[in-house]
Amino acid sequence: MSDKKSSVLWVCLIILLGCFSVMVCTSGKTLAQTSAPADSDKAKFGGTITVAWNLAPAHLDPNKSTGSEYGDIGYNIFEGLFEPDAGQVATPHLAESCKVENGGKTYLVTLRRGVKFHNGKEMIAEDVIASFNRWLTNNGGGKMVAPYFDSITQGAGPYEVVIRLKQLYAPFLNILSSNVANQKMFVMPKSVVEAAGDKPLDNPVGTGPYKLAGFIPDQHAKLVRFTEYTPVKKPSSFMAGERKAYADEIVYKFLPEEAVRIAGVQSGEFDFAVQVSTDQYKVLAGDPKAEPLIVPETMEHFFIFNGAQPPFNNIKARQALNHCLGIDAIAMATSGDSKFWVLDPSYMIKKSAWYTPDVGKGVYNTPNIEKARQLLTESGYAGTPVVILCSSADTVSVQAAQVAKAQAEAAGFKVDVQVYDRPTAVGIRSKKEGWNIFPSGFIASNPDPQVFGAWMGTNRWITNWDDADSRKMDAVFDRMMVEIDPSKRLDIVKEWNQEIYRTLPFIKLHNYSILHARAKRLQGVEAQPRIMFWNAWKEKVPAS
Amino acid sequence: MFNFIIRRLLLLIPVLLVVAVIAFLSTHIMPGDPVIMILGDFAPPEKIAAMRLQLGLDKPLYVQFVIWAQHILCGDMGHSLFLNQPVTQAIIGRVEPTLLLALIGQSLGILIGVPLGILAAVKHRTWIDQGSIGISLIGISMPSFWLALLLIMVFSVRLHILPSSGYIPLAEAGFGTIKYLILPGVTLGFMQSAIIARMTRSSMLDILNQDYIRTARAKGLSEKVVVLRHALRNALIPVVTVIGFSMAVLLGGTWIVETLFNIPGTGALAITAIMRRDYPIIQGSMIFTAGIYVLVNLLVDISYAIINPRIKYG
Amino acid sequence: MPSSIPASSTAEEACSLDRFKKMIKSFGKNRYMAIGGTLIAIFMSLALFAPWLARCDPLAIDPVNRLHPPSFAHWMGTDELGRDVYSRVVFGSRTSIQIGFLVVFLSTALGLITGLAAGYFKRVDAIVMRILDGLMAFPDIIIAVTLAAVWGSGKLTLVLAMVTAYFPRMTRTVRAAAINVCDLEYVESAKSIGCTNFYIIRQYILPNSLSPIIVQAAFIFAAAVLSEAALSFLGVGIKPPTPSWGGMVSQGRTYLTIAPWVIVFPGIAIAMAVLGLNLLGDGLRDHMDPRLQF
Amino acid sequence: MLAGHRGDVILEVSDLVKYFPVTGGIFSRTVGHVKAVDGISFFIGQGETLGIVGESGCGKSTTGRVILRLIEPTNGRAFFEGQDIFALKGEAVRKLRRRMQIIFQDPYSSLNPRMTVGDLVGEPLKVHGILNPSDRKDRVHDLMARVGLDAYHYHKYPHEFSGGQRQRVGIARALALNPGLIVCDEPVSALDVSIQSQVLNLLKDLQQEFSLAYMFISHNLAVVKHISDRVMVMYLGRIVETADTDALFDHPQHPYTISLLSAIPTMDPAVKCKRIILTGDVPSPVNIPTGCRFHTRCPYRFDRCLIEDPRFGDIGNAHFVACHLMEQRDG
Repeated sequence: MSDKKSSVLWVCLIILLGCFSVMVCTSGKTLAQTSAPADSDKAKFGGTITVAWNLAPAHLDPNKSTGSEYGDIGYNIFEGLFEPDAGQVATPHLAESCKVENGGKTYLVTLRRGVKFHNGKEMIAEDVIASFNRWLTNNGGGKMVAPYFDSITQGAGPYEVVIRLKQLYAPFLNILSSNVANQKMFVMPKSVVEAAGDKPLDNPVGTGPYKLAGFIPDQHAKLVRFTEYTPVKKPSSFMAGERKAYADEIVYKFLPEEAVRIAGVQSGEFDFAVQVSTDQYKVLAGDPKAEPLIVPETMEHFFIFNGAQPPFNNIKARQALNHCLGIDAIAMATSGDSKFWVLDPSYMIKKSAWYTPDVGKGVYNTPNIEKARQLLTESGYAGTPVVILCSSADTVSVQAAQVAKAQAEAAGFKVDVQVYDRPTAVGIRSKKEGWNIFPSGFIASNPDPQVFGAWMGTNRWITNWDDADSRKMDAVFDRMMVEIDPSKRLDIVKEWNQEIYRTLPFIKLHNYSILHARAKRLQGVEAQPRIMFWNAWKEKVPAS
Repeated sequence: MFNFIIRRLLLLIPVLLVVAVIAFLSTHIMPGDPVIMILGDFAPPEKIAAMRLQLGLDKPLYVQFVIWAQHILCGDMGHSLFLNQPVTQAIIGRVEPTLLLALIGQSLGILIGVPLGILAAVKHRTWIDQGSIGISLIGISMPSFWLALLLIMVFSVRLHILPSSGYIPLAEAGFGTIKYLILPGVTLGFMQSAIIARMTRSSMLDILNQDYIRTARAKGLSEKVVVLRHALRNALIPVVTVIGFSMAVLLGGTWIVETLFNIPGTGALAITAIMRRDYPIIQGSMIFTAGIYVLVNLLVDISYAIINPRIKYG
Repeated sequence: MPSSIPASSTAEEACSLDRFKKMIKSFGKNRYMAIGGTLIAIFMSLALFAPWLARCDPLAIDPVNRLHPPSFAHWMGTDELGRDVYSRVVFGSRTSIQIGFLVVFLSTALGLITGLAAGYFKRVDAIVMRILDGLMAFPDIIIAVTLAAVWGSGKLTLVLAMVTAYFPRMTRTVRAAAINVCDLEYVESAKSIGCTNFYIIRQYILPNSLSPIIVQAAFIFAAAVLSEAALSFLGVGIKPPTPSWGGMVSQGRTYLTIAPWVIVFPGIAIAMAVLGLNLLGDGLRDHMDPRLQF
Repeated sequence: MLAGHRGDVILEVSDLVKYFPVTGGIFSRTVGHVKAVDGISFFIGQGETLGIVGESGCGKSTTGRVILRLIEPTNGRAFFEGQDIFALKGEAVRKLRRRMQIIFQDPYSSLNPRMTVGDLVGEPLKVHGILNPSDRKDRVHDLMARVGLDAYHYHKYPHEFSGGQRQRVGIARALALNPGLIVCDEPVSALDVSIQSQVLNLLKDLQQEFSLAYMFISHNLAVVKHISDRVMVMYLGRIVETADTDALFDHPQHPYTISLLSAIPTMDPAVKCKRIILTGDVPSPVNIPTGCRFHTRCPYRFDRCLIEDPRFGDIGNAHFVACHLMEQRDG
């Protein structure tokens, strides 16, 4: 094959290689540059912060969905009576103060005065009561509280609310202020609440530093500064404290494709891009206009067993699988460089009051093929393939499942990794058969052990686990729920976590960091499990 | 001809009805539940049940079908489960960017593809031919998301000439809208030109070897006249088929390009609807695409008659 | 007279042998076909002898060595799970080529039957084309997701979904070409000597409509390999650990800037396979058209 | 039925009608007809050549194709070798093709470009299952030799030939099945003048050798004069005049025939001829004029022509004319 005739091949090859070299070139090029600190507070005001968001909500009513995308934008618009600070402690926010009486069963909440809603009206007790009642029946957090709840009434005057519980309920304030799964009780005007009823809000109105100016599903949400906002006069800490709306506008754009989010930050069109792969760290660190923002160890990954089906209705099989797993390898495969993950047996993060670092000894990350084989034989495993069910959108789970497959098969398991689009995966998961393991990530920075995602009690959520062990754990859990003495409660939490490690209804893997991309000119965004843009400002680019 | 068109348009009705029925059945056979998609992963079971009741998804399939069919026959395609919008409105609102994108992509494809194909056929077995085959093969074999990302890298990230994504409607931005459509348009146009160039070349070669072309050449007509007047017209039939078909595909929406560039078109709408099991939108999109196909096919058939007078429709 | 047919076999054999020799000869002359054939042969043998050609297990995970650039140990580098890209490309040829050819074969067969029938018999035309109008409304992804629900996801689902989505294109192409050919005088001439409809379709319409069909078939091959990528990514395609070029390209796109080799090599494999098939198609087309013989 | 009927008739056609429906409206109702052939009767004798002349669109090609059943007739009867050919169905139609063949006008487009000459000539034998392959090959070689093609042409493709050679292939193909009648649809009009006579002579020789009857359709009067025994002139789907070749060319009677003949350039200035230059276009075959359908262009028309359709009458010596002038002169 000589001369001209093979030139087609060459033309193709050359063009292909040309393309790649352009790609590689565009990816390289480093230009170190440090950003100058902002001069004065005044200079921080103005401008539009454009944010590339990964998931698109259908509406902006946090009460009507547990999806994080439904709440994240809402945090700018709505505020809670209490907000969590950096240590996940519920701090009064729209509330001025809170008195606990009646041995912990009555909460007397005094509201801040002069707080305006976006519709211009002042927030008073009836708004809080209406919001609370809607929250109770519509919100997942409200559902948790409902069994313990008795009544909510106006106290002395329009700035006081009294909440009575039927029995002691330790997590109450933590759930009210929770930053997980949109559990927080947001305060909205009574008229808005009544207009919406049990349907999603048409017209999101809150007290927050930004108000909604436009929302087109699947495209963007536009927020503008609420000029009559009345901030809390305390230093800012995570969601609590003072919120300053520096930017005139915040525009959230919904972009599911990671590469496009990053490209937008690099090109200067976006100021921030959420949730990019940790592998992109080097690219961002090397870009003169962008900067990586790591939120350390904020997520934890789990393998949830289907306790209704063999082999994992047998504790031996669960233990066998546990001894198959080398979690370092899984962490490395899913999160890359070790600066993005950590192995930690506790179900709560270090900063939390409920941190239990000394549980899981001899269980957590103890790969031992021999032991696994032996346990597997004892369990009477019949050799039917174990189905690890994944949603294709969740790359961490898909990759973790593939590593686990290799590890488990070495010990004699047969593993079938099944990846489906999210609705199909969720559909299969909601049934008692058809799957054995569901890998899932949860936010580790929880306000309360009750909110811990992987555990919801006997036969709850997806574990389908119902035996003597599970009921024993229910009992421990119930004790923990009503124990309001923090140190006694921590002991129960430890006991409960130990119990989990003994019975293994799920296996905890690693904690991992989340990487976001920030444009260098955007300052003041905190590396927190929730990304917020109040207190953030854009540097003015000097005309040059 | 007029009656032919009217007749074909009337035929549209049964086609759309069949499509609608298949659309209904296939969406409901699809696994996955819109309710969980709406309420999120950790929604309690009683909330899920309540939502199913509210959306009428608890009823047996045949009952849902009857209700749905009644609405469809009244021209009501329903209300999106997610978008707080009637289906018709949701789709119509997405047509503008898709239409513009299709037009830009297709015109680029034709402007590049047809001349390239003719050139390749005329210069058969020379380096020009080989080069154009090479380019068009790259166009075919390169995944569109790949090309799209490459264009973004070069024109947005490196050169800062064009926006990497987004869309502003004509009514707001006027001519400025084009800015947002260049990169996605080029992505589509490159693929289209590859397809069109290959089809043109192939069909042109066929025609150029026909005897009447030899006769025309023998008559001493200039090569330009032979190629452009005698050959091209006849070579266009299969090309028009390809153009017509791909136009229908483009108008139905190209979800990869639309998703990548965050263009709110019909393709992106359909794909997000599938990914969320927004049944009414999926069904509406299918009916919409079917309508587009039938209309485009009709146009293709009409253009056959114009290009090739031997084909007559009565 | 028809009774004398058995005596013919030797003559026929001699004739076919003759033709075969001619084909081999023209294969040598026709460089498109030679290059295309060689490329396809390479990929076929890649698929056939994958276990011997691959350097390691394509599924072996080695997270410590993830995203390593090409080196002597890993000729094409490693992917996000530390798997050897070269071995995955080699094994991926099995999935991708299988899917590509199955889809091309089935959709061409279906497209030929329906397209020829529609192009030749006016009465069939109206019915077939209206049904296809309806069918074409369904994007392959919807078909794939629906089929996956009924049969579970996998290769067969993928192939059937793509065939349903692509064969109408083939039908349209075949029909257009057939209508064009049907108008030519030699078809009337065939009728006038008493050829049956089936004979005319087989001997006249089909051979004279071949070139757009071959071009379209090559398109469908490319489209099948690529849309396997898209569908895999949406979770209705090949199950993840199994390597496939499309899947590798689509899953690797996150690493486009940081580890281009993850996507470049399967990308080149796709391009080369598509190129090979197209060249082979062009060659075949030239070979079958006596007017283009040298 | 027809005067001058000779004993050995191979094809007899009576009242042949072919209307092509013109559809319209949304539901394709027939709104009119193209009256391509509107009630014609004629016969062809064994071994005879009947020339059919007329302007394009007069229905001459349609007539040839209807006889071959390539187009279905609307009405009328036709007997070929005593067989009612319009009553034949399916397989019987195919059988009919063994005795009746056609040579097409354009040798460029009437041969399948993907078949070799050998295959093309042998194809009729093959599809009718005649002869085994080796005998067939011999027969094809015979046929090729007979039409003046060389043996080495066997493996060549049509595009490698000149027009005249291709037409020889077409002729060989038509001859392969030993037909009794060949419809020659303008067989030489696409050829160079120098080749035309070669092909015409070949056709004449073959006629002698195989005792063929020809229906020779042409608009070229010189060619028709050269080859035909009898000539039939058609205008707008009707026969206007039929006569033996000499009679027709020497004493044309119908104004239309006269106008056609007067258009032939003649070498002999002594030959006097009533020159008629026709004005206007041929009327549309959808809206055929009332009365004599030629009246719109006829220089001799009178009142009666506008109302009454002229009878197709014999004026002696099997010379038939459809014109009121003849009737007046006669009676």
